[in-house]
Amino acid sequence: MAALLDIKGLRKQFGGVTALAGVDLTVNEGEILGVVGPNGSGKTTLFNSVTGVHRPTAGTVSWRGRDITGIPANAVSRAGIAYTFQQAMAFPGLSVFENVQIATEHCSNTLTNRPWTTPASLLEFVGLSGLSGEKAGILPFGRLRLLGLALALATRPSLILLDEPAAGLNDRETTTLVHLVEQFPEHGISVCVIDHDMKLMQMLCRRLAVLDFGSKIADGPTADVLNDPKVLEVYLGGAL
Amino acid sequence: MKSVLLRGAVVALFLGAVAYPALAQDAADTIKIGVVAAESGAFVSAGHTLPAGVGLAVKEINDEGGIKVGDKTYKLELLKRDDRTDISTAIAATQELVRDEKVAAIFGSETHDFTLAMAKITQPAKVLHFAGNSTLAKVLTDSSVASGGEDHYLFQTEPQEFQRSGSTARGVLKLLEPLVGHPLKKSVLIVGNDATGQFLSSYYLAALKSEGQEVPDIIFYPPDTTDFSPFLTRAKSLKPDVVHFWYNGDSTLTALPQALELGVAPSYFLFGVDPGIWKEQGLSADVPVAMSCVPVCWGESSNPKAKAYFDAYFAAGAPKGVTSSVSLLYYDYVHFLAEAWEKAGSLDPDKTVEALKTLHHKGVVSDDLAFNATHQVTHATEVCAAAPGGDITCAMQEPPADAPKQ
Amino acid sequence: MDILLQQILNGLSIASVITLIAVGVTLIFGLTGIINFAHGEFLMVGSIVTWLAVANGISFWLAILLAMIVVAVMGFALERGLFRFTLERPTNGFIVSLGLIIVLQHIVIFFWNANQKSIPRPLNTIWEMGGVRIASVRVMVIFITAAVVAMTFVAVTRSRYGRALRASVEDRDTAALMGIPVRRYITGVFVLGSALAGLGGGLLIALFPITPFTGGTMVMKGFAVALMGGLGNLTGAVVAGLILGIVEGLSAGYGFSEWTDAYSFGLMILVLLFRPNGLFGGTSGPKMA
Amino acid sequence: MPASHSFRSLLPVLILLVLLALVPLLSPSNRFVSLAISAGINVIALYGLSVLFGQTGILSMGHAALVGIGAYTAAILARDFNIGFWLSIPLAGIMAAIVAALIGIPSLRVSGHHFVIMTFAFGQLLAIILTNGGDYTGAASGLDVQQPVALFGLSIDVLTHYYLTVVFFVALSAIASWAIINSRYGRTLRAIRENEKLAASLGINVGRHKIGAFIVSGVFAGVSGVLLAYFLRHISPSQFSSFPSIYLALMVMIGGARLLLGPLAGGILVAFLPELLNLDPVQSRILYGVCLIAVILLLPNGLIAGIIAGWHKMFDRRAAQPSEPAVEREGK
Repeated sequence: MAALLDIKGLRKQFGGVTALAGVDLTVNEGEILGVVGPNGSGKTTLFNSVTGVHRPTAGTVSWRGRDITGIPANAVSRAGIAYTFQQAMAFPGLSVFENVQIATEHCSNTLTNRPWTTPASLLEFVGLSGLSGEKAGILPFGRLRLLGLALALATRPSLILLDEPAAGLNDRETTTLVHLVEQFPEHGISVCVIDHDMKLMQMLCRRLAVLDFGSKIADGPTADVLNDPKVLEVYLGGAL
Repeated sequence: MKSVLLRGAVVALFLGAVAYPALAQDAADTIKIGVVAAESGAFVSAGHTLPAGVGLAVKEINDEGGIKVGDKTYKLELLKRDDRTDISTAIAATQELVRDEKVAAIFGSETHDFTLAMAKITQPAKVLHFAGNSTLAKVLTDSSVASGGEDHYLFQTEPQEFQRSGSTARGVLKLLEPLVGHPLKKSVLIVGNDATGQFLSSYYLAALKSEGQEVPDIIFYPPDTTDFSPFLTRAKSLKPDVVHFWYNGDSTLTALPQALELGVAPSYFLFGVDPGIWKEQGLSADVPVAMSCVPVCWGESSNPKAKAYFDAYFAAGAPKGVTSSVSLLYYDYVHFLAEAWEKAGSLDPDKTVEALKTLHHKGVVSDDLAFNATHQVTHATEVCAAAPGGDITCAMQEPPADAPKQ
Repeated sequence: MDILLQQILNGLSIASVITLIAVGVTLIFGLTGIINFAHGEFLMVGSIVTWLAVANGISFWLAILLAMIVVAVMGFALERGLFRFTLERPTNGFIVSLGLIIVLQHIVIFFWNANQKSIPRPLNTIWEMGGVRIASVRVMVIFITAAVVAMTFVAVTRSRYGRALRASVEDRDTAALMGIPVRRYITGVFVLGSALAGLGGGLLIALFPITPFTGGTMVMKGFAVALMGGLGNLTGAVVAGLILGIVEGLSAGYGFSEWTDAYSFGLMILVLLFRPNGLFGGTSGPKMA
Repeated sequence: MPASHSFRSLLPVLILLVLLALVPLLSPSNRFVSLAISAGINVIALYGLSVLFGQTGILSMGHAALVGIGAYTAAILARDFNIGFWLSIPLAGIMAAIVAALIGIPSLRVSGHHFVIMTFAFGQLLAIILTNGGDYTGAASGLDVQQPVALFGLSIDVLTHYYLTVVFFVALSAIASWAIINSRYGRTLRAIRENEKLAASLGINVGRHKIGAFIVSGVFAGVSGVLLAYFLRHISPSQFSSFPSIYLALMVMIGGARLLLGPLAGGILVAFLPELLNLDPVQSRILYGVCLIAVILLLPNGLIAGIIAGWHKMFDRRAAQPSEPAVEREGK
């Protein structure tokens, strides 16, 4: 499988603080990769440096072989990488339908083999059809997350980066989320998820990368990584 | 669909209610005269003098039984419209007076560009239009005032600028020289940078030079300046004998104390500041200060009739201000117009214009008010001078015969 | 040489007047989130009260105190009566303040006409050092401004209230959660800003004659300085005030005098372009949309 | 969004405009028609401001300066190139759009109040440039516009004919504004207003669209400037400096910047409110200020949203706010 996203030696400095100390990571086509690590390990900074929210201090990010290091956020989305934000975001003053409509109107790639291309089908897929007329601002937190997912999908991405997608969701909502995300690879959408909810990551990801203080300490099949002594020592403070 | 139609209809009704129909038909034998001026908004200090001056004249004429035109006697009806220091309101008021009320004459407004916009309405409608903006000279040319021209019915109630500037410059220098004690050779102008300031200073500069003055600099300041010290220091660096402040009375009175503070020059000239204000506000200066008023001073005047006029003017309730004398630019010309109607024996605009151009009217400002070929008045200018710490002497200055070579 | 020195001194004196206005603006604008374009009219009311007091024989210093109290009370009434309802939507506060401009100007015209008003100068001595002259009344204004800015600086940055205040602007809800009586602080700062406007008005009429419309033009420079320095940032207001004052002094003195205002507006655009949140960074002020 | 649904939001405006066009039949006073023309000219500029502030969320206090650019372009074209009314409309629109783009560029770095005071500075700078522009710009005394206005031989200079021309352009602006609001472009602008970061993450080039919004607002302002120049026949710098811009911002807000009827309502209210209060000039200005304060405190979302909300209550339909995008209430 060709490497879809290839990150090499990515560094990010905020003043004196080193958030990322040279991380290498690849995401392959059709894969669901998990990135875990304790709070402050640089997970979100990794995402932000790829998606153009921050400019990386050093290192390269290439997408299907093309160097996209530091390109602006809207160019990243046009290249086919979609992402949701840690704090679920939407266009609060606009109706749910209009939120998704805007996202579908700005997808520039002409990939037609994507299932959810119309706002109605997207809302149907994430289960928000009933609220399409409501203002997005009044949605409860869980539904706001689902709307964020719908917005990301609406840009017909080839890779979707999910930043703590299950944060703030109850168990029932988490299972529906997992059920949705599992279908992505069948429709040509690779996934990379950040979270520290190990139960969720075990259900969802076949491969795990672990970050600690801005550098990658493990990368491999989920079962092996979870038994890796280094990971256990750093992450779980002792045997599982 | 129904509710949508209803919604549109209600809003339209609100609009319809505002379109009140034209006023009731006026009484048989009255002539309507309109005044458009700023009675509110930023120009109210200059604007309020217009309705006050015209109102006084109209009252006097009606008290004397009105005017006899042909075989009928008419009373004058004054219609005052506030332009709220906004050009759209001034235009609307003019349209109303010209087309709805069908006034015979319009006086106003105090602002240069309002007057020009108003003239575009009054002139095609053959309505006589009197305004005291000196900058009207730019549009009043031989061709524009000829019959059929675009300003045939427009009259400027101020002297041609070269005349006023000429007589003012001569008066200022003549009055200040004895008080200062040495000949005055170098002058500096400090002028507000707006339409009137730019226009007046170009003529006054020529007038000073023709009086033999060396004028190293004209310093323009933004119209609403309050702190003049940088401009004044710049003037001081040129070591002038006289600093001439033009034209807005309020700005000049703001600048003078700062000039005295910095000791800029051995003498000053304040255009548009009335000795009445000088005394009212208890102003004093350690150096001679000359003043001139547009057209005659109300505080201290060598013109006997001025005192009687201003007593009546202030008695009618107008506040004593720097611009109170501007009312005379309108008061005299209501009487002038009345006399023209009586002489022409008809209210026909063209006949009235001919009468106005031939008449010599005995007014307050001068016993021989007359319009020249380009519809501008010629009369002397009054210049006063206050010696340090005290008495003010005023004198009328005759204008130069012709414009100094440009 | 003395002319240059004089121009710098002029610039300093202009700076003190603008800074005094900017301090009131940066407090209200930056720390309460209320957009009060009528701050200039608060100044003018301060001048009118001083003028009325002095005209009735009250000493200048008492008159200034009276002006501060009257404008503070007016500020309190207007904040409680009007601006309290526009905290949720600051742009409505902007409209209320536009209405206030017209109302305050024309009330003053209604009672005391639109003519220029002035008071005899409280201090008349003029000091001269080698061709450079400065009026004692201007030095007085510079010192009072410096004192006022220092006191407000301590009150806003060093004291408990000041920190709580800045917190409440950053995030009103969180501040309320932490037990900060946000509503009372906003009223408090608005009244303090109004009192400063009263003082500014009193000092203004000591320097120049004023008309009911003087406030409007002066306050725009105050807004410019408050924003250039950084909203709610007092050091910023002082430094930006100094820069604007000196630039205005020198440009009027040496540049093309009719372009004086153009220099200060041009300077402001440049500063904001390179320091989008003001020289010293301040709060982003009330929300816009 | 079904097309017929969004068309419904245009209907009230069209009906109102037809009624406005019929007003001359009521033989209103010339004062009324003159004020209506001035109001209409403002409304055209306000539709530009509603795209910039209502849709994109960028407030500008320099909009009257753009109207000034339009007016001066028309006056200079007429004076130097003998180009008449109709041809100077597109040209003035383009000129104003170019200057608007220049004013817009700083908005990419500076936002909120800092940007507002910057546009305020641009407005003042323009007035100073025109005042010191010498004979070319007519310096402080301004420029005359001599060209007559005619359409198919019919002179437009008659007041009611000019009024109908202004109503035509107001209709054009309303329809253009409606088309923008309900288009993909309008949705993009609203996305930027609501959440710039999220909009960028969906592929929207935020910078380019902000400048685009300025350019659109400039076109409206330029056209409004031409109509103003040919109505007043004499223009000067003081008509386009800071306070006229502040008043345009006031009108668009008090009417309701995000609603199609907002600019129309704001322009009419601010123009005709003083007419209803004819006491002594100073007292009526005091009352006018009080009324402005009362309107915005009683109807915080602006006149139109207030009328619509009141309307629903009066007909006690379900008071939930209507869902058509064009008639949404102003969110936080």
